[in-house]
Amino acid sequence: MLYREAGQYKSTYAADMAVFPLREDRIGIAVILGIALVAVPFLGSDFFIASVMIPFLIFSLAAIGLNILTGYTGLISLGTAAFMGVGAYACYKLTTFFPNVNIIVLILVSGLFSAGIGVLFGLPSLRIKGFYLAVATLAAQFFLQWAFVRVPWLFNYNASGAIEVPQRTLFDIPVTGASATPETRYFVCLGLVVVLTWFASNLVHGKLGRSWMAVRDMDIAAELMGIKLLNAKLGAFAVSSYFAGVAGAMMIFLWYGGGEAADVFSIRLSFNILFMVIIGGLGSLIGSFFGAAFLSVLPTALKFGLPALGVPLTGATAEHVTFMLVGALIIFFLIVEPHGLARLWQIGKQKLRTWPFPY
Amino acid sequence: MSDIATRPAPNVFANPMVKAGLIAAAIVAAIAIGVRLDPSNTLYAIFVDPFQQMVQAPDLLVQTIWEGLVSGVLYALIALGFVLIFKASGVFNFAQGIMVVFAALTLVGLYEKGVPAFLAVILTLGVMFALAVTIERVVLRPLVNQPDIILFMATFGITYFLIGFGESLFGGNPKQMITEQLYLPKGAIDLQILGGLVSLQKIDIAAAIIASLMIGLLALFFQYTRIGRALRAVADSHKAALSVGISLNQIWVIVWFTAGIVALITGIMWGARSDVSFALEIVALKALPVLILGGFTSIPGAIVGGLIIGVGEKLGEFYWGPLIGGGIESWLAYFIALGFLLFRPQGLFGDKIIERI
Amino acid sequence: MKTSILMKGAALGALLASTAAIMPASAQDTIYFSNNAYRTGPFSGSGIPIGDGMRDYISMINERDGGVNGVKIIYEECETGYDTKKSIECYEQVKSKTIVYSPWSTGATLAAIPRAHVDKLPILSMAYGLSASADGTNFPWVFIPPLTYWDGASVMVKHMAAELGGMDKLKGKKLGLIHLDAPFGKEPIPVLENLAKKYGFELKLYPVAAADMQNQGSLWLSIRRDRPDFLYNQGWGAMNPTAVKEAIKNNFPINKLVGVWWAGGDDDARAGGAEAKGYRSLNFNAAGQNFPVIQDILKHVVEKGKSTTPKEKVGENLYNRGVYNSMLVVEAIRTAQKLTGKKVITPEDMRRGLESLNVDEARLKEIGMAGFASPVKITCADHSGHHKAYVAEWDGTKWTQKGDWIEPMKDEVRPLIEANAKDYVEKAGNWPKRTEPCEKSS
Amino acid sequence: MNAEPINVTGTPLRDKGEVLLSVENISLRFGGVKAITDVSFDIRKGEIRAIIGPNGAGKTSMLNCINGFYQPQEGQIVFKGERRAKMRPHRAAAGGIARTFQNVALFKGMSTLDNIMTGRTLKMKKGFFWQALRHGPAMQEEIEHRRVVEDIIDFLQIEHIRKLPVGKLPYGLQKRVELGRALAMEPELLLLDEPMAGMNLEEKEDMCRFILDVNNQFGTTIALIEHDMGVVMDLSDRVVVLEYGRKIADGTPEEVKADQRVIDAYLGVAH
Repeated sequence: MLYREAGQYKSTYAADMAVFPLREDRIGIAVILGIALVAVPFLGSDFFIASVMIPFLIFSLAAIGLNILTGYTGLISLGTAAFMGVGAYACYKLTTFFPNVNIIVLILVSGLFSAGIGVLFGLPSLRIKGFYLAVATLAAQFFLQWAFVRVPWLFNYNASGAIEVPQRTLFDIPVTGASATPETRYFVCLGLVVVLTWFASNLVHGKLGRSWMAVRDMDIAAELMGIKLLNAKLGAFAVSSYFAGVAGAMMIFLWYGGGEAADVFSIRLSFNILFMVIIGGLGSLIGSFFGAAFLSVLPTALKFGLPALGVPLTGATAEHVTFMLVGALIIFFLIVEPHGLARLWQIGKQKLRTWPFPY
Repeated sequence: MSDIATRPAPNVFANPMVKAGLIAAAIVAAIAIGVRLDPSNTLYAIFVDPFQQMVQAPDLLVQTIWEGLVSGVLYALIALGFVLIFKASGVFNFAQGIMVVFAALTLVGLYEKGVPAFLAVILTLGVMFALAVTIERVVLRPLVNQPDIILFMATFGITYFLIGFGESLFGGNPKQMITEQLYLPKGAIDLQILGGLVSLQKIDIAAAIIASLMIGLLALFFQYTRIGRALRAVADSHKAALSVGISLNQIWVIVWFTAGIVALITGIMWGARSDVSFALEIVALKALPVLILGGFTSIPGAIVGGLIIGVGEKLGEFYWGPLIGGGIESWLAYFIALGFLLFRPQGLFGDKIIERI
Repeated sequence: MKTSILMKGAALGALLASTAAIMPASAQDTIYFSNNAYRTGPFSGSGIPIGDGMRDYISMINERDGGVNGVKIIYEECETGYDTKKSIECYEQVKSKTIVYSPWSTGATLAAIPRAHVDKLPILSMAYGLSASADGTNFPWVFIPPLTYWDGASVMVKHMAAELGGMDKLKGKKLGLIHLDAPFGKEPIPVLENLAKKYGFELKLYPVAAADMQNQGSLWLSIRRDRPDFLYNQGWGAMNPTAVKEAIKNNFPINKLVGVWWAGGDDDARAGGAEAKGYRSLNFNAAGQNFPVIQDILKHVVEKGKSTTPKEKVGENLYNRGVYNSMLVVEAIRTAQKLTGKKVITPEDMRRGLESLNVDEARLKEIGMAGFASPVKITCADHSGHHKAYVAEWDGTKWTQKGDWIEPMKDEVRPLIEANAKDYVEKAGNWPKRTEPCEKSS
Repeated sequence: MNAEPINVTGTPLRDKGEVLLSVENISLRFGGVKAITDVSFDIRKGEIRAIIGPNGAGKTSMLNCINGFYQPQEGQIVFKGERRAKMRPHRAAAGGIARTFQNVALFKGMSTLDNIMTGRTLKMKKGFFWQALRHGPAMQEEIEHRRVVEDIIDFLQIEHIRKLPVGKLPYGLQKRVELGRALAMEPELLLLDEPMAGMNLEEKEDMCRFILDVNNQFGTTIALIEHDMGVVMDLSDRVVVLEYGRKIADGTPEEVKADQRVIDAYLGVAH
């Protein structure tokens, strides 16, 4: 009885078209935002914020990006990590060229470069589909990874061959660099993720989103409806890569704080993000968050949580168990609910909506 | 799946864009090369010098092609595992790479635990069979009739599980393949030809022979046995196969087991060349461009595709790689496949598919 | 999303809060040392022996001596699988507890360096990591003894000259560098380029992509074509055994192939079988069991069943290197205790201890390591010491020392280190200025 | 009628003079297989034109040619006085040709509402950035089109399934949604490929009524393929008969019904 739509009449189309038409949902979102804004930074330990929440937010953003491509438009990509890398390197170059421009602006702009590269590597999608396209995106993955190592200009000819994140401030508070506190970095991540998720939600609920889904569900019919496949597919690649690029820049600048990016943006990461999207639910933004939580938080929780709970696991065994468990859970979820955690969530909500009178 | 589609009429609007993209990529590559070199020499270095080298040192050319063929055979073997499973169950088995590692690791691990080499081979086959049965029971059967992408994802799950499982059983450190114990030849045959030395490793020759034998056997198996015919029926249509009373579950176990055998042989051959370690899993990704070239359902396609990719990337790396600093082998195969795909989207041996609505 | 996130968050929060509570608190008489181990993943081949050596040495100190000056060391491993993301997680997890951070990968070191300068946690990256961090003035919290990759490259050139019969013989020769196509692999390039110019030899690069570590066919064809006189292998993981095998296959004289110290695993050489006899690798610790320290480990730890290390693996090259690494930690603790007069030291004290570390021949003998390693001395300005290395040769079953210990070309390396440290600090913007005073004794 | 409510009470328009579309000597081959051979006919403004023929006669291929999905090797199509050489489907759509499909080609993962909204794609002009904000002009536009779509939903009496994903709807309703999606494009020419296939009698009657209403009230020209001869004879103004890719008859239902070749074709007389 707590959660239902009875009695909530929508008198305008605008109200009916809202992303969260139910009052309870809106309250829920507000509560989540409240927790994210207040409870997490004030109650969470540094480790929780830096190693659980920040990665979770960044992976969520990357997963949203890939979900736009794979979940909404039906194009499989195994090159997400490379596009994230483009964002990270673009951001590094931008901070070098424009040391006085606000770092958040630069992070947002660096996504544009990634979008451009994404469109370039998205061109084959006009001719090929399905697994063939997935293999084509591997070309992007391996080529870009090679380029990150091989073009010293990208990492400013640093002897370390890696991105060395400089310190940048926002209102005199360090945001990047080592002296930025986890809380600051977390707030910046949270802000970016919330705003970009809002954009993503708007896009998928609008004309472009409908075109993407139409292409996914039946591209031929979509074309006959007047949807330009070229625009829809490349648009999806652009938006998706933009999100990936921003996530990549955030990963290096707000989480890793520098490092060997060619190793960070490896094929493994591409796979991981794809898993997040599938486990979370294809074609669901909320699912992207679920998937990211599942695959980025779960291993950390297993590794550090189990010993804390008294389960005797040495580092190596924990690692093996994590691999097996993640593998088994992927299969388990696919069997139980192939549409991902998001669908489970929906079913749960549906049950709640009719509770306690299901008929 | 084979949802790769072309229109009878050319895709006029897409084509110029694709071409523009290709041209743009080519220009980028040319600029990258040009920066590294004296601009006036760029064309020479790309179009003249490599061929001069080929003519001047034909022994190296022969050796390069041989190396390409050998790695091509190994790519083809991995691709073969993919094709078998794809043909019969429509599953794009991402776990084939890890199955190669897992099979080889089991073999070596058992041997290290004191099992005689050939008994270890037999036991490993047993393990692969058990794996096939388990996968069928635990993964495929509950997921029957799900969309392809779901099954594809499930094989990711298998991959992860096998990594953790294999490592916890045998440890993740690289191990040596027990080549001698399996009576695989060692050493090389050195041929003094073409004014130089061409050295053919016996193990590579053995790999080629074993691969051909296996492909021959598979062909016979598909052609002349009842199960083989059933497999082909399933490949053509699941429903048709069901309606003539073939048990899908049985078929799946058989193909996954066959793919397991192929994986073991691949693992032995790769292991003999370098080492048995989880790093092989990434080499296994090279089978994907091979599949693109050969088509997902064609065994001859996998072979020919493997050889083309193998030779192509070796020649590319050896003669053109140095122009841009080398190491291009990591992505060249994918670009070869991609370039090919743009002009023949259905692969070498695939049929043109007419889209209907 | 609401309940789920909330619950997850709450559960995790509880989990993580309890982690901190349950962890054995560094009580009065213990010192906590966490090591990033990589016993899993593609590089576990070297991670396992290194981890074993590190753990067993500390256990031995605890068992035999009852700790360092009576203070037991709690040794724990944080498993990374050689993955940078997990290494960073480990850093965040242990930073408030461990006295020194032991990153064990280039990526992890690079990510930790800026953090450590804020968190004031010393990093001990033994002969890996960021070469420029040997500059103690700019990197007061990072230590990279006994030598850097750049020193290693110069030792390689000296070795090549010795084999050829003098530095003047280098002219016109060809040195090939096989390297992992990643920052780690590319480390030696600047030094080798300088030296090539100076001594007139030619440098050829052979990059191996991480994905192609086991697929080096065309690279070795290029080597056959170019016919380099020597090969230096800055390799890692599965790349090393493959390189050894390929060298044999391609009839490259195996004793002209010299690996960096990380290419000197017993398994790396063993892969080549009998024909790998003669494969060489730079080294800064001795292999084998014929040292009092190793005998003590066998006696107090392994034979008492207090270790998972199989007896025959004790004394392998990488195992001994782990022992060496732990020795540095223990000696630094000892030094810090002496400097501060405290028994239980803090990371700050540990930094001072590392900075004043001076393990001379006499001390090596005392701890049963005479001939095991060359003396190590770290100073306020020089956080590496640029100590000697030697060339080890595989005799078919074990690593043996080939020739004398070789002094790196410090005069070549040091300016590069200082220039790069300066560059790093400048690019970082607002890099903390060193405020830590130098010890008077050092 | 751009963005205005549909003229539900409008008077029937049946101006049958002007040719809207003419097909001239079309031939289409797939490899060696001839799907259509030298077929010509025209469609006049406001009429209901049926294309009939036995299975494999090339009817669907004909529709595919008309809306640019297939490109015939020979012949041309003149639409609204304009010769169409190498048309792309989305251009045909922009020119005012909408269609439904033999096997329902709805977007299965989307709701009824979203499916019909896709029909408005071409009419929505607001750019990417407004869409990303989903406020102001983009929202107004969205609401405007929503209004049109709601009118169509009312017209087709599918209010109750508005928010349901179409993949789970019964076949008859799916066909109706598909018609709605085509109507949302406000086409000048509506191509219907077997709109009544697989329906029961009641559903067929409903569908007939919708087709006639569309033709009457909105003046939309309709070309349809249908197997049910009763429906064809009742609905259509003129009929074209194809067999083995060739035109064998063309005329009013009565004329066609009397044509010997048509009778032969349908009764399966050997050639």
